[in-house]
Amino acid sequence: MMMIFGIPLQAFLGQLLIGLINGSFYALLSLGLAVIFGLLRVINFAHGAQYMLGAFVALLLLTKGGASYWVALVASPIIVGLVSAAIERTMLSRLYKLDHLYGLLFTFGLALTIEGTFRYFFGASGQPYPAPSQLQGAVNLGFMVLPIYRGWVVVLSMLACLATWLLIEKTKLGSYLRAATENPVLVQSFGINVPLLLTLTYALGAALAAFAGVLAAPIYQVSPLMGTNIIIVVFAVVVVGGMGSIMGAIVTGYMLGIAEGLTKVFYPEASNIVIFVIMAIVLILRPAGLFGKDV
Amino acid sequence: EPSDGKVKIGILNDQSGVYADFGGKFSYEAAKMAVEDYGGKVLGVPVEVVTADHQNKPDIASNIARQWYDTEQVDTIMELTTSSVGLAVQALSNEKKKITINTGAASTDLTGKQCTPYGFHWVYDTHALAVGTGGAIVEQGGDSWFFLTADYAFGYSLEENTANFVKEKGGKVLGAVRHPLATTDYSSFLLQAQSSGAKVIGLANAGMDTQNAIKQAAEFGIVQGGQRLAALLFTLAEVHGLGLEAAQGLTLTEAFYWNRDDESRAFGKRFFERTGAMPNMVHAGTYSAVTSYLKAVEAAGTDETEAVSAKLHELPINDVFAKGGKVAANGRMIHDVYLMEVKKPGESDVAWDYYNVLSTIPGDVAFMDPAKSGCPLVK
Amino acid sequence: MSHHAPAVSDANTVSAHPQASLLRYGLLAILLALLLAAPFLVYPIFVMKLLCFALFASAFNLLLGYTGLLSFGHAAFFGGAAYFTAHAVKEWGVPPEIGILIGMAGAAVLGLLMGLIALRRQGIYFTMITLALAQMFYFFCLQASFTHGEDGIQSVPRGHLFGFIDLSVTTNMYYFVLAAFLIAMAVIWRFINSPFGMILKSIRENENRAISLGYSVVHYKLGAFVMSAALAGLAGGIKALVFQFATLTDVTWQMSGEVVLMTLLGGIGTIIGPIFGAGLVVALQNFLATSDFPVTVITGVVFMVCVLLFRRGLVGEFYGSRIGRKLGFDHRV
Amino acid sequence: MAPLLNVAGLQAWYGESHVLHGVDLYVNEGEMICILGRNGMGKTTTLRTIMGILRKRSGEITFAGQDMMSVPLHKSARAGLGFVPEERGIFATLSVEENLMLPPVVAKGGMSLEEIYELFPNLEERRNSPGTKLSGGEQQMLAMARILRTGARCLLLDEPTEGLAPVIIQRIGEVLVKLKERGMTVVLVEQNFRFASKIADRFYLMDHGQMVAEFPVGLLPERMDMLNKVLGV
Amino acid sequence: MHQQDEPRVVLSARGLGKDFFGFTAVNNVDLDVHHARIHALIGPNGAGKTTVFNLLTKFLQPTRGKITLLGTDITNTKPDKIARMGMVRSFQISAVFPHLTVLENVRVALQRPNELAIQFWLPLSSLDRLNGRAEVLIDELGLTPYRDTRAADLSYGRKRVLEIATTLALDPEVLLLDEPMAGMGQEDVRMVADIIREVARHRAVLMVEHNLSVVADICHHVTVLQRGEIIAEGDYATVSQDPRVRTAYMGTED
Ligand SMILES: Nc1ncnc2c1ncn2[C@@H]1O[C@H](COP(=O)(O)OP(=O)(O)OP(=O)(O)O)[C@@H](O)[C@H]1O
Ligand SMILES: Nc1ncnc2c1ncn2[C@@H]1O[C@H](COP(=O)(O)OP(=O)(O)OP(=O)(O)O)[C@@H](O)[C@H]1O
Ligand SMILES: CC(C)C[C@H](N)C(=O)O
Ligand SMILES: [Mg+2]
Ligand SMILES: [Mg+2]
Repeated sequence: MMMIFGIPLQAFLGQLLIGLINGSFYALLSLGLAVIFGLLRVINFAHGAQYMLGAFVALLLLTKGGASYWVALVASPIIVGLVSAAIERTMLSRLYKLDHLYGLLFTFGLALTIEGTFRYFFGASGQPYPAPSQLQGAVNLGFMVLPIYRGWVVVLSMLACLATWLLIEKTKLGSYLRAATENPVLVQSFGINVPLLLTLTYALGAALAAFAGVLAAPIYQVSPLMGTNIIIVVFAVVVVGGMGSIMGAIVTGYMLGIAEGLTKVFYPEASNIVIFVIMAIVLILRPAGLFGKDV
Repeated sequence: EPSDGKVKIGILNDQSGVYADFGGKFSYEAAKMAVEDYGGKVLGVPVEVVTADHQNKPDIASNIARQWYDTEQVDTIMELTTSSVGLAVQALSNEKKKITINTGAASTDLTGKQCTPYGFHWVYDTHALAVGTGGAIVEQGGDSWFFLTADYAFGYSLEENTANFVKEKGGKVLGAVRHPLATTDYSSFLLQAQSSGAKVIGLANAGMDTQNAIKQAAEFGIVQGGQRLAALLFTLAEVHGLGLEAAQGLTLTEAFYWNRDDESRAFGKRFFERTGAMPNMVHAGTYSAVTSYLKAVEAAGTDETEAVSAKLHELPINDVFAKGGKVAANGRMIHDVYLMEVKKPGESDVAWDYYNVLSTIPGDVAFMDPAKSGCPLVK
Repeated sequence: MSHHAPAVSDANTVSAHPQASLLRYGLLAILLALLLAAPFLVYPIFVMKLLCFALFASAFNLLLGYTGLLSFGHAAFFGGAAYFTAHAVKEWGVPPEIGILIGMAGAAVLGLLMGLIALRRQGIYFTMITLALAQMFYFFCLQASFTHGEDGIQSVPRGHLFGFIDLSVTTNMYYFVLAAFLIAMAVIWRFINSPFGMILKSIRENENRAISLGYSVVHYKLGAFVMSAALAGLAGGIKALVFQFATLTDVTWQMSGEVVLMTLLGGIGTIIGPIFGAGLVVALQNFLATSDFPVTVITGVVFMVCVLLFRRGLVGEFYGSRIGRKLGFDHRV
Repeated sequence: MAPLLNVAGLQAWYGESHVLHGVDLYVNEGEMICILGRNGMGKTTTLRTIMGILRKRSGEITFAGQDMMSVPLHKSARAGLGFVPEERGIFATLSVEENLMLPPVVAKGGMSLEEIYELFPNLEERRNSPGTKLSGGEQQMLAMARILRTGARCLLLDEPTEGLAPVIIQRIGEVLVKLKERGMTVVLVEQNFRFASKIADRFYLMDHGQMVAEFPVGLLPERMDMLNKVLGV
Repeated sequence: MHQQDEPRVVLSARGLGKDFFGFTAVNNVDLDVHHARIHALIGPNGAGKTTVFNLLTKFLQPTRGKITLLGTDITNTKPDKIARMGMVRSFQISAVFPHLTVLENVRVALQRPNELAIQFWLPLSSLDRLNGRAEVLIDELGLTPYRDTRAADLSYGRKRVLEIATTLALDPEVLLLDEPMAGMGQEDVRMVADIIREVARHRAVLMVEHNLSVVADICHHVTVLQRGEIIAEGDYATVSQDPRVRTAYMGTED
């Protein structure tokens, strides 16, 4: 058997692939966070809750309405996006004119509330959500058995990341949004309906989280705690990537997913901490993060 | 006669976390049911049950316990799922001279190094699980093991107990990997277990963690690949949560099964009417613990700790949960436990009928010899 | 948090009303009397818990309210110190006062390390970095053997203060905690109402200008950060002795969030605000712990309502209200 | 003919503090007026209130026959008002060219990109640099250029020459004159009296939130004494 | 009449240069700033004047060149250290402490040279001994009516005046003023000009200013920058006749 760094090659490749799969979730989630942060300057602490909501909506659509995975994949982000838009409109939007920290505090409270409520009604344990029949089964790659569904996750997340990136960086919309972040009143005086724009952005970010949630449901089960468990790691990803950098969020998401996967092979005890260690090192060397601009 | 005109029992456990299904609110129901069945009164004073969620945090648990004792005249605390909580509350209660009956935690330390004169361990422990599940699987030829262990005291203790047992029986342990509590993604751990080539992958974790690990093992074709999973701590509640499709064929150890005999079925049915779920060993064990406590109070003629404790040690336990159970000097309640196999979906015709009972493990085999437990109270 | 943070309120402005300072001293005296009598009126452990959190929130407020730095990682200092104190007292057998000093020193060192990294960025970036670093510390605590992982350090002996005051007697413990609390509050008060505090305030307002006036901004911020960490450590160390426990709960990010809530609820940048905020949150948790309703939902809602409607917090809103202003409190926002 | 912009009894507040105490002014189509006044008298506030940025206000504002008091801010620009703020408002996260292209074109007749670059060659040279990395004066040019693109028919300019080199001021003066010839209406707030005196048609003098004098350019020599007293010119 | 000190070089730069991602903002600038002299730095917008300020005060690190302040090489010194050595700047875009009152703004500056900065054990009232000096400055700059007004509530022009007061409070050896009069009314321009002239009797002043009448009026020496390079130097009369300066900067009228 071929060995690499003292472990069998096949195990190494397997872990690499697993890392990529986890990285897909990091990338999608940190992308949504970066969109919201980059444009609204709000650290969306509720992102984990929105991710969880995405999964729950899919589950409820299935159990209560019999809607399939494919329906949920489209409907759940839309529903969560609408709900988030309503929250933005009625509450969050009042905070933009204040210091950015109030946005963070508000969404922190929001996250606690949503998660607490779901925990109250659904308990803490995970509820199974089946992968769609078209994507069930596994392929044997030789070095590992890859569940088809996980392969699908990688592909779909990459597509979603690409589409979002194009939308924000390559259209005029992006420059409106960035300008509105800095001086909403002025942009509005140019004749642009800024409040609407910001609402849409927040909804987009939340919808991305919900989309990740639906993708995650068949893999991780649907549980009220699923967001809490992942959100802090995703924060670290965003910091490493350079906060607000869309590209940074995407690339770093995949990279850190892989780094974490490999740590699980070489030194499993550190797998929890590795992302934070990388973060500390990056911050010492490049305070603005890998892709961040010095602000 | 009871000191303050009433007897108050506290049920303290996880009601919202990873182990909420394991005991949770239904344990409180079980306790209330026991009190009602007892007539609601002991020695002529009313019996009250209070409950709280400790969120698996020993500090929260001790604070609640302390407050219960100091300001709310609680006489005894039971359930105490999670070993860290169990040990903490047991130590505090000892300081406050109060009785605890643990029906939810696993660690043998409760009646070992850290035993106390007023602490009782009622339902199961890691030793019983190792003997039951570990023993059965080695006997069936599963003689090389790889452990997937929850990264904290309970996981270590379960892994260690099982590993010892496997080795004793001539099996070998190829390795172990530790995962943090409440992990959602086991893929990379499972991959490691897979490439170890072990015949059995021992899941030394509990609750949602075990459910997730089992589900994901199926996805990665671990069982088709010829390896076998051993869920070392798994109860009816988790089987139900996972669904028979995914759980079928698992071997596990429980101290109670509702579909065991008529008495247990009747009990199960009444419990189901209150909760919508059939009881697992923790629920039935809590029922038993409350009943036994009340009997001991009755027998002692007081709720004074020393006297009740003596009666608890003295009286045999004969109820729906345990037949001929007895409490050893270290506080361990010794009773029979059962080795089960989870049915295939087709085999189960009644709702919640999930097990085939493979064998009964007698109490003195399942539980550690008190003399060897390391408990200083045993001379 | 630049210019929207409420400015220091009870500092340095001469009150319009002569009776204002009288009133303030009167209130202080009543508060003090209540605290002295508290163990005979209420459950002493509860009051001690409240004092620990009040101190923690005040330490945190020193940073947020007066330096404009929002740290989302203060649990590391609070919980870290609890571990250090508990370990020193239980494993090394040091007397409680030394144990607490060890906890404080440990928190200060942690604060220094964390500050050196996090203070390289500003605003919300700083916040995120403190959060992530604290999370790193959390995982460290989860893995390190001396913390005993999920079990925590249990049954920590309270010991004898100065060798002869038996702290296992609840009343003794209470007055010890009260004394520590009062001393710490006095230190905080002096700190913010000092020339140093004035510089901190101006840095918060316009950092570049402060640099151009010749202030080495990073050192000032670091000074405040370490001070705040050490005081948070004091609170954590005391808590470990009161509850005879040190566990992971105190190093989680939720704990960091909780202290923000307390401060926000009471009033950022007011001296007594965090004390009230802590009191309210602790009481609420106490009340809800035994009820059916999940604490987090209430906490979350309180958080949102506060941010949306009572940004100045209870005390801040009072100062800013008609009555408050009549009484001569000044709250410049 | 009714004036293009008419303001009557305009009052405005910053929070509790009452800043405008009944401002009256009008501007005819194609006219350029200039508001003079010492620091802190409310000139900027007047512009901000007309534009609709400061919303705690009362009184009357009509623009092109439309009542502007109830028009939301993002519709002011659509109505044809263009505002160049005193603090310039250049966006750091946008490049110079993005800054320039940011405001949507609201009507025909705005300047093209080429014309703008011809007018302000610095901007062309630095077009890919982040907006706020421009020098102070370049930022001022950008703020102005940005609005010239949109085809606004009435410009509200708050001290457009501040921080500019004399050559550029001269050039801006020429541009404004040319725009006026094309029918553009301008409300100018200026401290640079010399500059204003050369291009404005009519002057207002502002003092403590009110207009205290109004006169056409022709009467300027007669009013010099008064201006001297108030402004120290 | 005040005595004017003897001029001597206090700040000098040699071969100063700064590149931003391939764009050269400042190139090969030599500068000597003298004690008791007002030195103007003028030039078209974007010529690199503010950048030179940023380089001299080390808010930017020079790509090339050497800077000497009072005989010490400060090419690698931190900005706050430079301020403590006696060179203080003002900002082109106003820089005050918005939530502090005018008096407090000035006092913050006075605190440092008076060793009242890190004393976290002293009461706030210990700062009251700075009030006298602060009030004198406030009065000189005509801000007395606003002594207790928050800086945020001042109009733009007065904020600039306040900033100058704060800068002067440090009593620096070398004063760098970036367009101190921009946005000020005529009255204030005159007042500030007088103050600068007064201050410069015992200090060195380097200022960027587009108001040429002020430059002509008070500056002893003028350096003209264009595209990052010096194109002319000398007193105002000389410089203003230079045809290159006229086309690049002044335009056809004067
Ligand atoms: N954001 C604000 N909050 C409170 N008061 C303000 C605010 N902005 C300006 N003011 C006050 O309003 C009054 C008018 O200010 P304004 O900016 O309109 O003056 P201005 O005439 O434009 O002066 P300048 O020539 O200095 O720009 C001043 O007294 C100022 O102090
Ligand atoms: N940080 C930076 N990054 C990139 N380019 C910069 C940066 N700072 C300045 N520049 C560029 O360098 C040139 C010089 O700018 P500077 O601010 O020094 O001009 P200035 O002479 O002060 O002009 P003004 O009179 O308009 O204030 C400008 O073209 C500007 O765009
Ligand atoms: C199933 C679990 C509640 C076991 C628990 N983790 C313990 O430590 O005992
Ligand atoms: Mg103005
Ligand atoms: Mg400049």
